[in-house]
Amino acid sequence: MEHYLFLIPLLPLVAFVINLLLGRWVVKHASAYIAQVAMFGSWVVSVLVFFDIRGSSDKVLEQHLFTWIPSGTFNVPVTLHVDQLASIMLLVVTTVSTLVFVYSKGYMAHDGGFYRFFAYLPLFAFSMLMLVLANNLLLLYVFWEAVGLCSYLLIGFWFRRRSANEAAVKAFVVNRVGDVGFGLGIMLTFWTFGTVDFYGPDGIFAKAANHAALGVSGGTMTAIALLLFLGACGKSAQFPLHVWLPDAMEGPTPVSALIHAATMVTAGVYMVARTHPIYLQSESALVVVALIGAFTSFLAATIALVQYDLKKVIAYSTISQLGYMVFALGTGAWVAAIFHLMTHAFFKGLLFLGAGSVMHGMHDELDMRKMGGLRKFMPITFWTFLIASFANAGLIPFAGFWSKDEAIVGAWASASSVGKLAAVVGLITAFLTALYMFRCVFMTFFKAPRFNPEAIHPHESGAWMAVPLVILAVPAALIGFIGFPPENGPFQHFLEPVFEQAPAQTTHANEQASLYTIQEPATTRTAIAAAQAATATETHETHVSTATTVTFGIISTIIAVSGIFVAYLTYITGTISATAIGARFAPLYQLFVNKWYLDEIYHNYITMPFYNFAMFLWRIVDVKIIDGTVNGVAALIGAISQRMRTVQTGLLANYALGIALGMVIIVGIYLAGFSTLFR
Amino acid sequence: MGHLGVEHYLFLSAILFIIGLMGVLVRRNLLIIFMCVELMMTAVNISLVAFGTATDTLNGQAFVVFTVAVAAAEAAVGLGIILALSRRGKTVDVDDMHSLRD
Amino acid sequence: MDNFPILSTITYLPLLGALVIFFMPRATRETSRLIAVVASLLSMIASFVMLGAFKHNNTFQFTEHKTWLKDLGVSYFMGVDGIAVLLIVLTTILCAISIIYSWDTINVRTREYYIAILLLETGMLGVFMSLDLFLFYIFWELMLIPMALLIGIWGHEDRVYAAVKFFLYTLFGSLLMLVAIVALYQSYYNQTGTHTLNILTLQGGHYGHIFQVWVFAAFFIAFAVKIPMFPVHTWLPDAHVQAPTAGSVILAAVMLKMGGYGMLRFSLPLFPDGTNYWRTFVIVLSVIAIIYGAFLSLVQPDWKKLVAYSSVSHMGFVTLGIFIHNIQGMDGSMMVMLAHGFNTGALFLIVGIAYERAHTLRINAFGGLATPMPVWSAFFVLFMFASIGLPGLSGFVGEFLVTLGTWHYNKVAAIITFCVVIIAAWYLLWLVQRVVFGRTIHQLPEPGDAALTPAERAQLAQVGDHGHGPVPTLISGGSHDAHAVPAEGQLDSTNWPDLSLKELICLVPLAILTILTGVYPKPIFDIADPSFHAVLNGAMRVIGN
Amino acid sequence: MAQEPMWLTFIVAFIIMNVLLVGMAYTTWYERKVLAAMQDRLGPTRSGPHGLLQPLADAVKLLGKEDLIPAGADRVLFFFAPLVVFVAALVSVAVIPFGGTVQIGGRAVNLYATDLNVGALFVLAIGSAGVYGIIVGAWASANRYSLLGGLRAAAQVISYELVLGLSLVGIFIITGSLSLREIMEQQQRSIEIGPLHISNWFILSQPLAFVLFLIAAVAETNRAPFDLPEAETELVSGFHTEYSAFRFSFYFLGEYINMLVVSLFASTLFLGGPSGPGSEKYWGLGLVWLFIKVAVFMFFYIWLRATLPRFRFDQLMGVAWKVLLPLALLNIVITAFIRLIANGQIF
Amino acid sequence: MPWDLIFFYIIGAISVLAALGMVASPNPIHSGILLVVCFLNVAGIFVMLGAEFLAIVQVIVYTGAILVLLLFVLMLVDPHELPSFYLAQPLQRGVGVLLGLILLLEIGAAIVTQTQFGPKGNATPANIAAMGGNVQALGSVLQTNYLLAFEVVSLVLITGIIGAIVLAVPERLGQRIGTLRSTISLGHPRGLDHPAALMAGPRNETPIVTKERKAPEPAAVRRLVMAKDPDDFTSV
Repeated sequence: MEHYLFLIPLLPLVAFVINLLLGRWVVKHASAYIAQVAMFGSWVVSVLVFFDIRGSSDKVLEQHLFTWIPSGTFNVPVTLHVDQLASIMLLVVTTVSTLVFVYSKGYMAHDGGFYRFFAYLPLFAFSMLMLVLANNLLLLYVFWEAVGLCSYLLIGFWFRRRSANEAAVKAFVVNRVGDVGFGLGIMLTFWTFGTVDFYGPDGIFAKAANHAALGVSGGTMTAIALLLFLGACGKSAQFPLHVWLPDAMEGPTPVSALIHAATMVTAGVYMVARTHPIYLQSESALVVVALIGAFTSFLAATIALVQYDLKKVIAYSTISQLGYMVFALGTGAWVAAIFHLMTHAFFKGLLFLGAGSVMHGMHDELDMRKMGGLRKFMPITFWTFLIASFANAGLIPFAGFWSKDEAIVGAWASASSVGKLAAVVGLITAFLTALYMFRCVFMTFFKAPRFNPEAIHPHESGAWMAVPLVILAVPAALIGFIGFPPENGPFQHFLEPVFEQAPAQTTHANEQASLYTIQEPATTRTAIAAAQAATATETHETHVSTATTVTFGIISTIIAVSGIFVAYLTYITGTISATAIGARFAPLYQLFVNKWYLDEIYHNYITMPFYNFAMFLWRIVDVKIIDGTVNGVAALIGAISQRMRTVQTGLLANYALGIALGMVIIVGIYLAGFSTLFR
Repeated sequence: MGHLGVEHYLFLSAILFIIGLMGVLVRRNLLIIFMCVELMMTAVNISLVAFGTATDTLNGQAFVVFTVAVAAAEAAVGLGIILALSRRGKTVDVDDMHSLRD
Repeated sequence: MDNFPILSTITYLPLLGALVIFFMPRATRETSRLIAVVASLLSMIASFVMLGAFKHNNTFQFTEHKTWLKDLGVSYFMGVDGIAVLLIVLTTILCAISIIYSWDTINVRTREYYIAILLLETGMLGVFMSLDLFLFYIFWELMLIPMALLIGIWGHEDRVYAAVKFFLYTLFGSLLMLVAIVALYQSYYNQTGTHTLNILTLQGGHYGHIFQVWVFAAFFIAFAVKIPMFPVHTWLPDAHVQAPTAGSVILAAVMLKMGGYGMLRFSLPLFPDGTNYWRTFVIVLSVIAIIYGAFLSLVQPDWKKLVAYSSVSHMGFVTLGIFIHNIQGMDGSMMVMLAHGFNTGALFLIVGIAYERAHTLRINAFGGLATPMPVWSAFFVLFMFASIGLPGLSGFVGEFLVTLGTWHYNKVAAIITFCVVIIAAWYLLWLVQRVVFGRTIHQLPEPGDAALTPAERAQLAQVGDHGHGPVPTLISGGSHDAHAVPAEGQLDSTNWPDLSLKELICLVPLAILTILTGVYPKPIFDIADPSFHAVLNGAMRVIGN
Repeated sequence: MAQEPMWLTFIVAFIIMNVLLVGMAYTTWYERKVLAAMQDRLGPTRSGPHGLLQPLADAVKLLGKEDLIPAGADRVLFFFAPLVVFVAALVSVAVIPFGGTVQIGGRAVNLYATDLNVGALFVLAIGSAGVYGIIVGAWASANRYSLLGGLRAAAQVISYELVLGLSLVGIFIITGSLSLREIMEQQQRSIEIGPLHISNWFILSQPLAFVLFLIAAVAETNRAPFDLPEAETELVSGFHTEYSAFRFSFYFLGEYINMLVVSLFASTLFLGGPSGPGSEKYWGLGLVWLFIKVAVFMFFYIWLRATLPRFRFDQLMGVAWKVLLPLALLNIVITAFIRLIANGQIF
Repeated sequence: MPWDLIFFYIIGAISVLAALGMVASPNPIHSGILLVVCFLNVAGIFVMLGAEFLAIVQVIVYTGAILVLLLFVLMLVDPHELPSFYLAQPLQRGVGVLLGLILLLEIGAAIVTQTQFGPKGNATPANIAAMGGNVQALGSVLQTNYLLAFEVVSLVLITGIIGAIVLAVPERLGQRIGTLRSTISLGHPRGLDHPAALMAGPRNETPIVTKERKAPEPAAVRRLVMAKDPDDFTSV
């Protein structure tokens, strides 16, 4: 299978090139099909690769394409490397992409820059796939930024909107801040380990493992880990660098669905997961990661609670869920994080697509206060949105419950000091998530419509949009079971080889039936059901006793249900008045509405100082000091020569006098200096 | 009384030279100035010849031949200029001649 | 084939073209530009042939050695190594493109214009090829005059000030260099008794520490002015703003590399002690230059000035790379030089194209050019991302390598240098936002736009929902007459033509090169690496074939 | 050139001076006689036989006349000017050799006052110094006509002095020395051309120089065709218009002495001075020959005065600068070439 | 009795007094003549120094030619044009005198301090006499060591002549001589006595018509006697 690896990224790239160059004149509307076909092809190859890898426990596929930078010892090859983690990511990315491509065909049907959209999307897919396939840190970095480029292009798609473009610039610059951290991390790794390759005997991971032997101090390891994490924060919108994600909603909804929910934002999590051997070497790094993750999830949840813009709510919920994944990573629950990543990709994608179809129906109206009672108008959207909300809230049968619960359990039971704290925060955030998700559901789909029916006629979206919704609903509901029973489900076993040194998981399960839901033909769905049924009972000791998992399961269900109930009380029955609570906790409410004043802080304390310093540099240093001196010297010379002119009086006598004076002086000098007069 | 050494000649030439110089500085009549210049030239000639004979070489005298030639040429041109100046109606007073300045 | 004087052909083809035009007093615009294009294209092709025939080792190849002034020890000694080959190819390509670009943009004194550009090309090529200090200095001065003329005659408003400033700055530097050359010449003579200015033999002499420090300083100032480095850079923005498009393309793309090349060819090999002595000073200056250039580009209201200051920042990377003294730094500096050549050259072409239509360089005079000129905007975005240093395009490789090298030398400098990349992204993206994206005068504000100003909201309301209302009066004071250049507002760019064929011919090769060097820079490394290794460990260079 | 005691030189000099004064007096007589003869009249006859005492009579008249000084005149300069002319004329005779060194009364006596090795130039120098007498005299008499006469004299003398000097260069090239005694001796030697034994006078080898010298000499002494400075018709009597009696006599004497000196100078240079057949043996015969030559020259002066009309001033200047000077230079070049060929330096 | 010393003091005193007289005398002619006296004495000094040729040259060239010319010009300039004797800028002149005195003292000091001379040459009086006197010796030195200088000096003299012609001779006079068709014109005002006879001025100059000629000159402009049209004075 190694030889066909290059096909995965190549197909979207080809689609991008065709659509970009020929899109405007030749291809026009056909560009959608080209993109979709390419994506589907890439999905098929990914599935084949998955099955190939699933075949043997620690099978790794690698394909070297060409050498990129052969500069002395810094040799960067372009090689594709697929292991279990990568194959899962491939599957997630390609699946969601294909669905979003289909959805976008409907959504962007009558938009001016149609071909341009379907050029940028495959470019994004290509970069994301290459990012996942990269076998060394620098290549990862290259496509890390390429993905940032695509998000810039797609956010700023409707370039006539000033806000869209500002959001795009903001996204790119904030990402760039993260990337700088990432870049510096790469440099540090290179100079400490002498190479940027992950795998292989002299790869980073091998050397990291026995870094003490190599004389590399713990501090350096922490520094590398933290720098890389800074990059992850930038990309996965964690606390300091999360400000760009809410603004990214300016872009078209499919973009938000694909990029800002499923794939790009998870790149950070993937990167941390991929480089976990480095993180394992430094406890403090892991603590930081966990704390950031926890805090971000709580922060985002609070803000999401008070948002009225449908897409903004979902965006903040993404940040919150990403927070979960990050603190799962931070506490060593690698597999839980990836599991949550996968489940989140599906139900969050569904949420966004749902929001997209709502927008479509409501003539691009997003303010929930102007919606209501859309249940009757768009049943499919409603039901799929409801399933996704349940999943997001983490209700028992749905995917969200399993992964989120496992993350919390993993955090609770982990050896890391902040594990317990993270778990508690996780639970609180779970409650808030349930609350705001169902606030959003109740406000949009229930109660009486708050828009005037003549102007806006909400209608169910077309087939192109509805079908992907339904398809996505299935994994959103059922994907959780591949991680059942918690801790040693088929999913965990599949990922074991990647994280085998992981302290948390020491079990060694035998192969089990496949565990993936495969879209499209119903037959595949039945295969999944069969797989679940045949959960092998194997003996493996897990440090987490089934008792704790069961208790946590019960706790989180209770929390989820109570969250939904509270939302029901406030928005359906009106027993709790949201405005009253807002009024009582006014300062807190204002804090949340203004997004914890972070945007203002950044603007006033980072952007403006730089801008003013630049203005100072230009106005004062460049114009006044440097140019000033240059022109000053010229003026000075002019002035001096003007004064010298007056010496020429024109009178012959003066000149004669001058000559005589000269004679006197010369003879004087001779006498004083050279003659024997004074000696 | 001491015999006639080279210093005597040098003193004489120095005195004549200074007189010539003072003439140039003091007098305002261009012609007188011209004469004073000639006097200064001769004073220099004396010292040249004096040094020549003191060192028993003829270089001094050869040099004087050339200075005399130059003085003659200078006199010709100088007088020409003075004539041209005075023909333009101006006086020969040195102080009025500053038209070149502005 | 090996003894065919390929180097002289490349150098003197443009000169031949210039002479042909010169000896056709009644040459019309068409004939002279045709000759110029043919001459520069031939020279380019010859340089490609040379590139092909270049063997990847650290020797000087295609050398031509004829004694010129025997008793002065001056010889007509030309040769190229890895570094020079690349820069020569860059020069010929850029010159060809700029000559093609001035196909229809220059229509006053065209004959002299083409003669000046061809002379300039010969001067630059000569600088890269000459291995004899005397010859080097002649070419170094030769290229100065046509450039000053280009700025001085065909420039914009106060071009004379810019030309004079440019001329004086560079002349000041080169005079110091002349003194240094003479000092070197004399000290070598004192040591070995032979008069020579041939670089390879000069490298053999061993010069005292103090001597090296001072002579290095003199050479350094000449190159620093040319690069330009921080304190002596103020001529660059003026020169660029006033220069005609072709002139500023060549100035930016090639002439700024002279300084870097000079350091690699003369300062490092000849004065190792001098280099060590001044290393920290130069590195500090380069880092300042990088930061300073980036910050200043952030606030420039004038488009060309913005790009000029950004090249100050990029060239800071070059000097940083050179003086880091490890292979990554050196390779990085060469990559930055090439990348900067393509990107900034292209950016100036793009600015020139915009100037042809708008006749002003004020950034806020533009806006929403994506609508009337989509292809132009696409190229502009591409080159903007290249010069930001987006991986996959040429800018990134160089900058990353230089920073990587700097990290090895001093962590703080590396961090600062790499952080400047954020500011670079900021000002360039902001530039693109103000110029390309956004709306033209006659376009309606988008209803969904969250950042609408109250005026725009009022106008939107007045237009009403159906969105096809009467064309609104101009909001921001733009005037209908495209040619009248209002001091303030945005120009009416609705009927600005998109890229013409000529402009495409100029931009497409640069785009291809940028992408190529970004994606697959290996050949460049293969060519340049051996020479850099030689420069690094001060190996005695020997003549190849 | 024996070093003789000082007093002997004084005696010889005194004798020469007196001979000169007497000679001058009788030149006036000689001139009036010859002039008259040329104009077919008798000339002075009443004062002594054939008017021989006429000069004495003139002298008495001049001394007797009233000696007046013009009102605006510059008294000091007016007094000194004629003296300068007279003294200058006399002094230049010092270098003219009247013969070699002869034994008189057992003592070697050289028949010349002194022998400067710049003799010839000395005569020229004194001639040019003499000009001052005229100029200052003209200026001092505060009369416009005399001033113009003086200026003309100055211009004339300067121009012709140049020609005079250059024409002699030919001789200096041949003799190689400037001292007149040397030149005289070189002309004693006789050269045999075939049967003839002619003494090697320079007039034979330098004919062009001789002609130029004569013309310049006439102009130098303001005589005959070149007597513009005291052109009677235009300027009354030129620079010495205001001079009367005694002071006028100095000018008058000066002029005639100049004529004598110039003719002596010419005969020494070109006609070998006191040389003539038989002069080697008897120095007296040499003097006689010299006297005859001078007489011939004097006759030539007078003859000129009698026949040629006066030059116009610009013609006078034109002739000097545009005709005589080039010829003199030509002569120098030719003699120099001949001298080089003679020395064998060229072929 | 050291005759040479006595002679030296006499001649020296005369020349110094003459020089002082020349500088101090109000009447330029007197100063001219005093200068002649001074130069003659200097010639005497030259003779005492053994340089007979130079003495003669001094007499012929300086007194014979230059000073004659000078007196020539002095006489041409009407006396009443001469500037008043008394000094225009006393301060400046005062400083001049002071400087002169200081210089005199300095040079005196310099002479007294007896700087050493260069190497003795070989032109001792004995050799000179052997060569036949100062003139021959000087002649030989001039023609050998200083031949180049000799030639160059001739050039200087030629330029002097041309300079004098160009400056002093007004065109009009040139024409009247009839031989000289055109002279180097420095743009001097060109008088025109009768339009027919005289050819037009240099190509680009418009001939001055007779009307102009008769224009009465403003009284303030005082003119040089000689430079005027000689026809006013001589009837020839």
